[in-house]
Amino acid sequence: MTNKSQLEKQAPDSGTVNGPAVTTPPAGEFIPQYEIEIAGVKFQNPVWTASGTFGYGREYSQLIDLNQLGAICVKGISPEPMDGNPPPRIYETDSGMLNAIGLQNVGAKRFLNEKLPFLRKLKARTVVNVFAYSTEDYVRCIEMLNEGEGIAAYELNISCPNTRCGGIVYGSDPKLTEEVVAAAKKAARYPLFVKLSPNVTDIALFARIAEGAGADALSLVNTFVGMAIDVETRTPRISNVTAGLSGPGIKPVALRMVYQAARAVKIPVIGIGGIAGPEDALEFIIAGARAVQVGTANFYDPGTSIRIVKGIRDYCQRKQLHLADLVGSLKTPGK
Amino acid sequence: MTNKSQLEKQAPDSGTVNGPAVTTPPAGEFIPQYEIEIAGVKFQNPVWTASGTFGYGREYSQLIDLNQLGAICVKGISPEPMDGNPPPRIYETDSGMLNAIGLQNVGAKRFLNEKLPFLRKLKARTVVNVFAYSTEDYVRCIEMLNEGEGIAAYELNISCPNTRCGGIVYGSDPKLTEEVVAAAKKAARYPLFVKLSPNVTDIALFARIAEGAGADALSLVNTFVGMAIDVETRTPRISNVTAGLSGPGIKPVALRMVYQAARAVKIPVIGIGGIAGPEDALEFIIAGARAVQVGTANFYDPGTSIRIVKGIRDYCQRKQLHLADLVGSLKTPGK
Amino acid sequence: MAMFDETVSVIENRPLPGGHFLLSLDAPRQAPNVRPGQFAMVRALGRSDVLLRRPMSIFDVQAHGGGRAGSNRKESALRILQLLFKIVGRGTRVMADLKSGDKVGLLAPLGHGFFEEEYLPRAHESDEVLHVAGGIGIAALLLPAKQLAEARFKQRLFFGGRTKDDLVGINEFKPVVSAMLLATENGAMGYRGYVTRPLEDYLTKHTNKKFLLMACGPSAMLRATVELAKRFRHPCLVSMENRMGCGVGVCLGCSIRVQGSGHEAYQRVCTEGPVFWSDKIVWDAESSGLGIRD
Amino acid sequence: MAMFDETVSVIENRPLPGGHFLLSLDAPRQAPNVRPGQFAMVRALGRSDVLLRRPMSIFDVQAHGGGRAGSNRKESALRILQLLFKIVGRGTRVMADLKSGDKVGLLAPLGHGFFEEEYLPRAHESDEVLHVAGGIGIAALLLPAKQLAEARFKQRLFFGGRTKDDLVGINEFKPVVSAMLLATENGAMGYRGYVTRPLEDYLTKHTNKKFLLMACGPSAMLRATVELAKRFRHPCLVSMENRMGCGVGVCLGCSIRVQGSGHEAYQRVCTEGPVFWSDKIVWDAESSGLGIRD
Ligand SMILES: Cc1cc2nc3c(=O)[nH]c(=O)nc-3n(C[C@H](O)[C@H](O)[C@H](O)COP(=O)(O)OP(=O)(O)OC[C@H]3O[C@@H](n4cnc5c(N)ncnc54)[C@H](O)[C@@H]3O)c2cc1C
Ligand SMILES: Cc1cc2nc3c(=O)[nH]c(=O)nc-3n(C[C@H](O)[C@H](O)[C@H](O)COP(=O)(O)OP(=O)(O)OC[C@H]3O[C@@H](n4cnc5c(N)ncnc54)[C@H](O)[C@@H]3O)c2cc1C
Ligand SMILES: Cc1cc2nc3c(=O)[nH]c(=O)nc-3n(C[C@H](O)[C@H](O)[C@H](O)COP(=O)(O)O)c2cc1C
Ligand SMILES: Cc1cc2nc3c(=O)[nH]c(=O)nc-3n(C[C@H](O)[C@H](O)[C@H](O)COP(=O)(O)O)c2cc1C
Ligand code: FES
Ligand code: FES
Repeated sequence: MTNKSQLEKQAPDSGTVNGPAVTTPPAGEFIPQYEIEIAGVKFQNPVWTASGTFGYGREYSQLIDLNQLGAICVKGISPEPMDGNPPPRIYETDSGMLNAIGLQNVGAKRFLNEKLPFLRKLKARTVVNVFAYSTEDYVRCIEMLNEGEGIAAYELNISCPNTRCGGIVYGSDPKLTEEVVAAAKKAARYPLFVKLSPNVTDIALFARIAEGAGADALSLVNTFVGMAIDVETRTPRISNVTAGLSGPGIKPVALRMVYQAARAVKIPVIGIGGIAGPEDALEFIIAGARAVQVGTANFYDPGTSIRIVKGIRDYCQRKQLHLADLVGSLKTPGK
Repeated sequence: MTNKSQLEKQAPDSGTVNGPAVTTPPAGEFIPQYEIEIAGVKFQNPVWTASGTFGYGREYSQLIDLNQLGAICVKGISPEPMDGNPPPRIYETDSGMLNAIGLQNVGAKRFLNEKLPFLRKLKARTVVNVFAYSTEDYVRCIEMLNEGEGIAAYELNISCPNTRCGGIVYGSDPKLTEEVVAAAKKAARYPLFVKLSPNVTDIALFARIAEGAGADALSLVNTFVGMAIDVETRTPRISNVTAGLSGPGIKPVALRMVYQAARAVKIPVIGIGGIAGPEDALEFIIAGARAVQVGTANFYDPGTSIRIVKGIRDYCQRKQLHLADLVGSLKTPGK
Repeated sequence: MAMFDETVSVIENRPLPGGHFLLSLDAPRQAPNVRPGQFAMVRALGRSDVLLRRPMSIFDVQAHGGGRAGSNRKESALRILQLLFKIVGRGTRVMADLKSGDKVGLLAPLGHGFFEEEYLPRAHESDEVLHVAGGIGIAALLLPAKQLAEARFKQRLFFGGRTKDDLVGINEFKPVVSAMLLATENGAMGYRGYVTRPLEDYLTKHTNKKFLLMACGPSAMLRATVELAKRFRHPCLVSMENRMGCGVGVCLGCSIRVQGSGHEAYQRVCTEGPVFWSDKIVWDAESSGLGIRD
Repeated sequence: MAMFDETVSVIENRPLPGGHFLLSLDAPRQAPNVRPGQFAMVRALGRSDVLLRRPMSIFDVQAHGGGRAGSNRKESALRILQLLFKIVGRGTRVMADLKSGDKVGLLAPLGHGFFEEEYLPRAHESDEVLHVAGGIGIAALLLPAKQLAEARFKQRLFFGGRTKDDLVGINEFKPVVSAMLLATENGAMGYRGYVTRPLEDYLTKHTNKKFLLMACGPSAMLRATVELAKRFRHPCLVSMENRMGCGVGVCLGCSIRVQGSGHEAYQRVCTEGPVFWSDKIVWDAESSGLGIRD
């Protein structure tokens, strides 16, 4: 949904899903490579779905071919089930949406029993987003999840309020970030991705801290803290008062942060934030992301991720480039 | 441009400007008061235009009645004239725009000679946005401007790169913020407003620092640092690579920051960010802003500020409330 | 549960009084799969400012050429999906601009709906089914009423609105219900006042009868209806509304507070609903997410 | 400089080959005030995703009823303002959807324009005025050409496009210029190759003559044209393009690098332009902001 180039003209914005199957080019032609590897795990392509926007995968299986995705990041899992916030939980804004779901989820145990078996059978990898209110609970959650087979990686969601420290958010405190990443890494049987909060002054600082504490990759960004008010009743639009902003409106800021983070660390970076089409995904990749995640767009256009898979293929084919050649290939003026 | 209520139905989104003149209600009726006072300066209403989006006022005099505005914040003035960044300087994003003008401006001297005389004659107050690369230059700029008559206040723009400290931005460093605000306050003949950067982890912290250092009011937010990439050429869309994001897309985050800042300090707060209609302005006021500034909306709909003046009047009339009753009147659940 | 996400064409977008529209969409894959009580998510294409889809009850499904869906609803000839909506904000304003031939994104059918398994047995226990609609809530009740009419149930519609322009869709109900009781706040049509007054009168007069109530409308009306159902001890189904992000159960944005605790404290309107037994819901504005229409 | 910001009605939006449209707007206050070389800022109403207005040259102004603007351009009967545009992105795509009766925001007329004071004297010094247009750049040249035709200047149009579908607006030029030299990259119409080749041939053949060049088009074409003007020592006016935020001189988003230093190093296309003497511009892609069309 950003400016359209040649690319978008070929794949117009529409409600339809699952474009024509990609045909193998005739022998001798240039064959772009899209597979990526992060911390030893292979993903068939760089297009993933973001945590909290794709359920546990099965919900969208009727609408798109899950086997065409690189990975599915599941809704944040806490050690115990959580009930979440009272409604209203969401609100639409200009080119974005606010959400304060409150991390309603089935908990680690039911996830392993009820959700993982379905996910394990897919060609798309399963990335388990992990969430807790204390370092001990993060570790406990990971230890519970370690029992599961077929998890590609953990994605540590450190952008949530930490009750232990009186409302301070893990992801905006350098010390807490270091502590929780190091502890999680020690506990984790699978590679550890750390999902960074954008609500910080210096994203490069947090990227380096997470890297230093053992993160295998970084995913960013999570939502921006925002708010909306009903002027007729003079009450907040969301029961939680503040809420997380996502969607195309935040893309420019998310992209800048991915660019800065990718230059600050050596580990792979996964780009997230307002991605709604192939061109958006390519911007993040060119800025330095090795993979991207589609979030809010799943809600209004479930076919987005598949359209991006196809769009990236077309682009690489047209430009005669492998995906790896694109990552971080932004040409900047001499500065 | 946000969700429409009764309010917006009365004043539909349109390209026309200068709605019907507001008539005085018959005697005996409730007469809402819209005047506000900040640091002893009276403004006829809380609707101002934001720095960098309204030139030096005169440019829009053909399109709207400047005398209906509360104040005009002029383009950032530096001690010497500045030439700005090479193009491209702007780029449209979803519900927003990126700009990296590079603070092209005529300098303090020419401002006093060529621009101020026109502004001084208006009923709208003149707020002079001040910008420099070092504390000394901020002070020098203010000292030059002190010579001018008819300035209502200075607005210290501390969200710009500080060359002295190697690219660190004043507005995201607590120490530098304190230093420059204190120095500016000491130098200033007129009240000092401090314009905060939203690119920080904890806006309340910066609000308190500015207050402590002597600010008479706070205006927030300035633009969010963002970026966009042309995937065909793999170059940045803006020559400066990163740029400031403004417009309706950022409103939820700006609103949250104004809410937090207003609760953190006792001095007045002026709300800015994505305001495009009466309802947006009212959201900021209800969140705690004593005045608001219209920025990007001036570009695509020059009549916005006048429409907001009228919309706030209609709302206060309908709700039988004075503007002062509205400021910070958000009802939140018991938390 | 066969749902489809497709770009479909507008056949007609008929303006009705009071800012209402009857939108007919050509949806050959979706229309035949609709069950009473289900809804659709409609997307304005080609713009990102009105980002999310808007949930709309499926008002009716019809055969090609506008022929009414007869007794064999499942037949493949069903291809027109109708939505009845009212302009309340920018999403519905964009929908109002749709013209014949325009395209929209249609994700449908969605929701659990009035399952045959669940509500037919209870209907059989009753002497009459009472539909209670407030304003555009009427849109959720036509398909259930039609199915009950096919099964020869006795039905009665209580329908209230602010003004008479709010009483849309009456013609469609005429053939399916045996009686209609209308109410407007200003009395311009039917009873003067809230629709729950004639409902209360009727329930008071017929305390010996067994009713099944089905309600959809603004939350104040729903609450009053549910109160009456409770007082007179009749089972009551409610079709709930809430802001929706996805419509398919993944965003958890539409959850409302239900009886139960811990992980059971919330259910999704889009997946476990939109139709619930009224005693399942916690009828408290703060915790139920209701009030978005108040 | 009388400019107006108004909501105006679309009279017609005529599709032309190659994704071009001729948009006629009913603008009784704006049309009579247009001078050759000026532009308009067009706003899609009711949406925030396509936020900014789009700058468009004023192709033509006409009297009510489509009558051509005759010799008395200033007469009040002028009320139709025409834009000739090409779909290149989402803003122009939204404009392409406009139908007769739709409303748009029109801020016009804008820009310094080909001032009588400035270009007529130079035109008088020349034997012939040569218009050089690349693609949709043609839209900036019709009104100047018409005004020169009224003053009985000899004029010639060099017009190049990628394909023959890019050569729009030729019919409007026929009555005003004495000759037209067309070029397409594939040779489907006129010369095969860039339009600057026939231009170079012409200048080479007529080194004894004095020309005034007026050019508008993609930056590569402009640069080549300006090179030729310099080589053959003819004065050259260029109508420049750049992304625009406001169109009225306040955002400083449209500034391009010009000869001069310090505060004089940049000028605004919307205010000091869009028409400049070619030697005023710093013709370097990096510093001039050109290249957005390349
Ligand atoms: C299952 C379901 C079925 C529905 N069926 C119909 C129908 O058949 N016809 C019809 O006209 N409307 C129906 N609605 C309501 C409809 O979805 C909203 O009116 C619409 O989403 C408002 O969008 P908007 O952008 O025009 O208004 P907004 O600008 O988003 O809001 C305007 C007002 O409507 C309220 N609102 C916003 N979203 C919803 C929502 N999802 N549900 C209820 N109120 C909301 C807002 O709080 C606000 O007060 C249904 C809602 C649900 C959940
Ligand atoms: C003074 C002036 C007069 C113009 N006159 C006409 C005209 O008469 N007819 C016409 O069709 N076009 C004209 N243009 C160009 C027109 O403004 C752009 O084509 C339009 O803004 C692109 O908007 P979009 O959203 O469709 O494309 P976008 O999605 O914004 O961009 C598509 C492509 O167009 C380029 N572009 C974007 N904005 C501009 C711009 N302001 N100028 C040049 N290129 C741009 C982008 O870099 C990109 O390559 C004029 C531009 C200016 C500055
Ligand atoms: C409704 C909703 C729920 C979300 N839940 C989670 C979550 O459980 N864990 C997490 O790390 N991020 C969560 N996110 C954040 C997204 O994964 C993503 O980082 C963010 O939305 C930005 O991407 P987008 O703009 O593409 O949506 C959620 C986002 C939304 C909109
Ligand atoms: C083109 C442009 C130039 C700006 N120049 C300045 C400036 O000189 N000084 C300043 O303090 N803010 C400047 N701003 C920031 C605005 O004053 C305002 O804080 C910001 O745009 C957010 O408001 P908005 O979303 O309403 O535009 C500029 C913004 C834009 C878009
Ligand atoms: S709307 Fe997303 S879970 Fe119900
Ligand atoms: S477009 Fe804003 S100054 Fe020219």
